[in-house]
Amino acid sequence: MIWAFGAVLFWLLAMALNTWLAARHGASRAVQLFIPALFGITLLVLWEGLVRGLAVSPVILPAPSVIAARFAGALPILWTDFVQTILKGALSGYLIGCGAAIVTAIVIDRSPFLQRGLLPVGNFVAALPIVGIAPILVMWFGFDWHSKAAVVVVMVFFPVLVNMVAGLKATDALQRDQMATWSASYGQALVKLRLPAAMPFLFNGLKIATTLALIGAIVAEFFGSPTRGMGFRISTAVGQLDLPLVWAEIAVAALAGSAFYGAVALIERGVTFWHPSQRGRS
Amino acid sequence: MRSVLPILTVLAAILVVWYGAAVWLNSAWAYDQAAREGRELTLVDVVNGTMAQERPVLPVPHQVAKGLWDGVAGQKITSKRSLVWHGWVTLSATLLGFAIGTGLGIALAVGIVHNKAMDLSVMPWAIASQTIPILAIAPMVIVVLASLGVTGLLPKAVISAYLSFFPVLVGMVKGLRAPDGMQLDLLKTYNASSAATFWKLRLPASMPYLFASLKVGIAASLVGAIVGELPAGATAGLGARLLSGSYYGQTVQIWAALFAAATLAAVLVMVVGLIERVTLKRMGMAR
Amino acid sequence: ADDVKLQLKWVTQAQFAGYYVALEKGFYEAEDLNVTILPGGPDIAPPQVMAGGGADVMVDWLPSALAAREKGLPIVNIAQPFKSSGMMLTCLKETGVSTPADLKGKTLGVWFGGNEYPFLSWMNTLGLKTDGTDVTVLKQGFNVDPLLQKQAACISTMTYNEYWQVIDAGIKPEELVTFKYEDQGVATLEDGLYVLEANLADPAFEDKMVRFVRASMKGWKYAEANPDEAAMIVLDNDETGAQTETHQKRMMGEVAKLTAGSNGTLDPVDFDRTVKTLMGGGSDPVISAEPVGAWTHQITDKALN
Amino acid sequence: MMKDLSSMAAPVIEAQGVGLTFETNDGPVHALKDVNLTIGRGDFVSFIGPSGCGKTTFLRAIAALEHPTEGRLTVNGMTPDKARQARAYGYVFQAAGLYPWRTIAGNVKLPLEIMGFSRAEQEERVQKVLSLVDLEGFGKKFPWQLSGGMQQRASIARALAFDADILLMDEPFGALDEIVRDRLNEELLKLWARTGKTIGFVTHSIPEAVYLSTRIVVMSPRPGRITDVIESTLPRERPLDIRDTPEFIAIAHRVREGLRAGHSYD
Amino acid sequence: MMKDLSSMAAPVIEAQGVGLTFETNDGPVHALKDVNLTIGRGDFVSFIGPSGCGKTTFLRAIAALEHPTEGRLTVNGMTPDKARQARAYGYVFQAAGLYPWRTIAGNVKLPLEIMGFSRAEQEERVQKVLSLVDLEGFGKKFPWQLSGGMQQRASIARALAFDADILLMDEPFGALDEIVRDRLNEELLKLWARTGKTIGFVTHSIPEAVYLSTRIVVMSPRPGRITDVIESTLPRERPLDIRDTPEFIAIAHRVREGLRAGHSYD
Ligand SMILES: Nc1ncnc2c1ncn2[C@@H]1O[C@H](COP(=O)(O)OP(=O)(O)OP(=O)(O)O)[C@@H](O)[C@H]1O
Ligand SMILES: Nc1ncnc2c1ncn2[C@@H]1O[C@H](COP(=O)(O)OP(=O)(O)OP(=O)(O)O)[C@@H](O)[C@H]1O
Ligand SMILES: Cc1ncc(C[n+]2csc(CCO)c2C)c(N)n1
Ligand SMILES: [Mg+2]
Ligand SMILES: [Mg+2]
Repeated sequence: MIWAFGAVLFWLLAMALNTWLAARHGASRAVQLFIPALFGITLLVLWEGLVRGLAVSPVILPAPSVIAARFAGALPILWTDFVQTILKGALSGYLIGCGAAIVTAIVIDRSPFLQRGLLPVGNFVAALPIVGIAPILVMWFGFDWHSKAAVVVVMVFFPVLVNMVAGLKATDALQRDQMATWSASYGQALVKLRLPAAMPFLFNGLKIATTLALIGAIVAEFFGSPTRGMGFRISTAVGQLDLPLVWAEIAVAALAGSAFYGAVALIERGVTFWHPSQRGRS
Repeated sequence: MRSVLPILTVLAAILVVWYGAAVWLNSAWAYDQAAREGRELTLVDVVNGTMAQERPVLPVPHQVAKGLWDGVAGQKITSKRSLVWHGWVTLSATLLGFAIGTGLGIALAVGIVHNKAMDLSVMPWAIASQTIPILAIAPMVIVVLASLGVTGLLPKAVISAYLSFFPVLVGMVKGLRAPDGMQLDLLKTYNASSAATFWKLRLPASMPYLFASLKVGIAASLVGAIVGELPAGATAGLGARLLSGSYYGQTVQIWAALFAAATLAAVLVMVVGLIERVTLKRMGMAR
Repeated sequence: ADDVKLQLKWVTQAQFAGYYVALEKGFYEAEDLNVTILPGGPDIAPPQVMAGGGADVMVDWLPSALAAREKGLPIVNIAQPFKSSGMMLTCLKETGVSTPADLKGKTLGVWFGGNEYPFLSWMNTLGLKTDGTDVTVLKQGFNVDPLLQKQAACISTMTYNEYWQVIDAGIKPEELVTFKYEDQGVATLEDGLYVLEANLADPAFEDKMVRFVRASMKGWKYAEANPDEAAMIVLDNDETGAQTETHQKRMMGEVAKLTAGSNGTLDPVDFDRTVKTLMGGGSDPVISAEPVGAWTHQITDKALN
Repeated sequence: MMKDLSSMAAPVIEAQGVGLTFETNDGPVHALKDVNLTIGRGDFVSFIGPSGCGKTTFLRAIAALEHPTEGRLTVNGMTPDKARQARAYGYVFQAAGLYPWRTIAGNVKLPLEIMGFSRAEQEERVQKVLSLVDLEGFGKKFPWQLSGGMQQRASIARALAFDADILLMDEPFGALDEIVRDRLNEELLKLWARTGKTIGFVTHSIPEAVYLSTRIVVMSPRPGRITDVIESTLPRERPLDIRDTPEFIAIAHRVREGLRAGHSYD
Repeated sequence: MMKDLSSMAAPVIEAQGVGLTFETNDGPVHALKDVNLTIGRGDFVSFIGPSGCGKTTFLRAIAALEHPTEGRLTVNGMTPDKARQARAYGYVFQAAGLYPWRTIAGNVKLPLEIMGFSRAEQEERVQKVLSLVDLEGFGKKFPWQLSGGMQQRASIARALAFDADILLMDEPFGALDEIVRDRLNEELLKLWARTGKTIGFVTHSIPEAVYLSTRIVVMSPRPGRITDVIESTLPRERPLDIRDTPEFIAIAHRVREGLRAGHSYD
């Protein structure tokens, strides 16, 4: 019990500190890194404290310290799985899926007919639950990372397509009128106006797609895989009640996912520096 | 209504590709079977053979349609074989989860926009939370909640909420920050309270963003409810149908359940879209 | 009546017919028990459910139960309705497999999650490495597609379930080669009843389990004697509506062969053989030490005598 | 400075050595430098100067929308922030900035809702100010259905709907034709005479500045600073044809000279 | 109509009975009605009229950005759409409308890129027009770092960077002070004299209209129609002090009267 109370106390103190810091020194770069870090540490302390304090069975929820120890002990396994699932499955699927979506958006952009036809059907396909698609794609593309990449392609394609199509329409009337008075060709208006104006929307889609890509690659491994990969490890480790290993893999997923998201957000900041949402925080 | 013809065209194109792919993918099995029985196959035999397999690699559209029809109209809707019954089970968890997720997403967004500490600390962790493979922790969520005495609809709804809160959060944060500098400056000169700024400026300005993310959110809710059904004992619901179809290699059943789920999602998204149009029209924002 | 929650290892099917028969035929009621049967599935780890208090007793395979014990969840086998193992490796003859020696260089589908150890142990005895040099191992999904699509030369099947799916798909028995783990000497105990060790000390719980095991075995013996009726009872209890009558009737017939030799009492010889198999499983054994106190006759002795 | 003495009686806005620098990607931009100015209660002060000289920036600093990086700026003896909390300001921005989801009437009503006027009074005031800017009958339209000048007038109506002590107007009549502009100039003078508000007014029109103001502040660019403050000797009561008097023309001439001096290429 | 005869020689823009109605949710808005006008090659035509009278709409119709619902409108004998494809227009919009992702120089360069000027010529022209509007040194800044008037000047530079036959300008100098405005007026006249462009110019300033134009079109609102077309008798060569001549004042007076007549409340 002392653990639980201690953790809750720590939580309250840390939150108070964070609130104070944000109000006082919110603009400083160090504080902007410190606050989320402290928040994360607080979550971990709370978790550790509650698990210990309430004597939660380790086969239901292991404490962070136990997970960290397992993480350190299983580095080679985690690395193999990371390469298999994230570098091979998720990343290649992400690049293919997003690339195809962008190209498709530009292609159908000229045809309102295709847009009106494709987008509703696309929304329908996007709503197909991954747990239904994954086994089918594993059946089609085999057990190795190719089928995982295929699942990722299916998952990221439509969010990116929808955002890109919306982005290509996002120019305001005045900007379009200017292009019209210069009698810009379709291609010129596309390159000089509509693609730049679409970037904030596109990146919206690309950011959503990062988390989807990870989830897709991992979950697809539940439905058949070689004997490596994060999804493989998670599903087999659950069967062996090796929960610390499960959570170590989850930690890898969360770290890789956040890094992936952060990288895309960084590129976004560079590309759409002019957008009011980016200008506010320079 | 102008969309009917384009949609039909696209659908027709998909059907053609689908039939073609089905013949191509299923023919291997037809040839194998013929070889095992020592028969020769003509092209017509192959095509016919690929259209009526028990466990095709890719069922042809009319097989799926028949599966759907049997599931929807061929049963009493209270029957366990009725897709309407399973759809209803999934829908109820979806709606509850959507309500929880939307509420949580909006509440967090409001907090983030108004509180700098929350802004800095919540967002990175909300993003991290979405990179956790839900299928991996769904069983644990179910077990943990069960050990707390929570069973039935709620655990599924919690998983569904977990998936739907994020799009709502992201969209709402963006929407609540959509007002430009001048719009905010105007209220500053009135010394408007942050409550007034919220109700009179931020909230109305966020409406288009809110609805965009609600559409993503409700589809995510449905996926969450289906995922939640897998470890919940795989008893009833479209998720259970998908999984049991998968155990027994009943491809047609999988595809029928898949289409039922996607149709349900499409209907839900359409309902949100309808509410959106009415709301934006009343706000004068639909041009 | 006393409440008992039973967690199954897999979805509702004739593999668990005894329990459904006992429920429907009123055997549990006669013992003053109010039994709830919770179906399982690939995403459910029954020991975890028990640890979370979601179930009083579970059906599990011994490897998985022993692994849980090592991971700090003390569970104990209280009864063993299945005498023999139904797991086997089923191969397409056309891939050139007819004896275990032919497996070299082939791709094999294996169930993981605790069920891979008999396989690894077997490969160990055959001297085949499973890291891709001698055989390529796939984590097989839940159906027999890898065999039908020729993605694997052999896949794991149960005598009572997946094997028949292969047959139903249109492949003739003579086109298949099967290796039963039972025959290869690496069989492990399947489908036993397990409870938490701590609960056994409670006389009220013990009494409840005694009545439960007694009624369950009555159900099993009834199902063996009336396989078709038992299959129909299972079918009625399947909420997904995915099962078919022919498949369940045939499954019941096969399951009856596996339960046939058991009155519910665990045979320590079988237990020791399982442990030997598990500890011989190559480089990364599921259990590292000889388990102690992982089974008891405390319940069956009272229930069956 | 002598010319500031006249308003020393009741200083409403006091700037002492105010400077304001924006940090941008390619170095700092000095928008204001060493600005000294005192505005008394009931003054009507016009700001005139080449584009980019910091007029908007100074008005924004008064309203606490920007914060000076140097010097001291007080409003009613308190910081601009405090004054804003006391709801001292009515502000007309350089661009109309109407909320697109509110009708014209709804936009004008907005500050009234925020300041807690009764519903009946809201209605009454909205009608009054809309007719003042000649927009009766357009209350139910949405902003994008109006021409540029009409939007600008709606935004003026919005700032006049409530009774702020200090009215800050950034080129409010820039998009209006001469006739409407004359009429609104007259209305503004009447309002000022009636209410005794303190008004800060940015304009590019020299006649407008001379016609309206008690004092005209001439600014020069890069860095923005005050080059001349001209006290108007015109009477408070000003018919439109005062613009043809020699006195008027003399003041206008001095302003034009001041302005010209601020332009590098002259 | 007699006064149109003068330009009959080479009509560039011809409007015959042009009407334009916007359909809005609460009924149609008649923005233009029965507009007849002929603009000859090399004419400088100003449009003046109360806000909301349809000036912007008419300019947009000439540039094929709106399409008349009635009547006939031709440009160089073809439809406005065809003329646009022939790159006949330079258009300065009422709002600056700079692209936020391009620097000021990049914005000015944009039409040059589109029209396929060589890189060297692009650079040269950008420098020239930026210094024309007094923005040298601001080429590397982004639009949001400039004041309202500076943005407006950048947008003028953009329209002048290439050699369109027809220049359409919608209140281009509205946000500029008198000195800059005078200077740009002079520059515009020089440019016009040098190139013989046909210019359509919307303004709210009567002196500006008189100073610049060969003809002044006075419009009245709801529905927007032409109430008067005034031929300027001023010589083509116009020093700034021509504004003090009796001839100038007489024309200005006539414009003012026409404008006043269009205002209901006079
Ligand atoms: N947010 C900003 N970031 C960087 N520089 C700015 C910013 N706002 C204004 N400036 C610079 O400050 C100077 C003064 O700008 P300000 O808007 O006050 O001019 P102004 O006198 O109102 O001009 P105008 O008559 O054209 O509206 C300009 O040089 C402008 O480029
Ligand atoms: N998109 C539109 N939808 C509906 N009505 C419009 C639209 N655009 C303009 N109008 C209406 O048409 C009329 C003429 O507008 P226009 O913009 O041409 O006026 P203007 O003469 O340019 O005025 P200003 O001097 O204020 O810019 C106005 O009454 C306006 O409300
Ligand atoms: C993830 C996972 N995959 C396969 C099995 C093996 N298995 C045990 S019982 C059963 C049903 C028999 O038809 C099967 C397939 C498992 N336990 N867990
Ligand atoms: Mg300004
Ligand atoms: Mg206009």
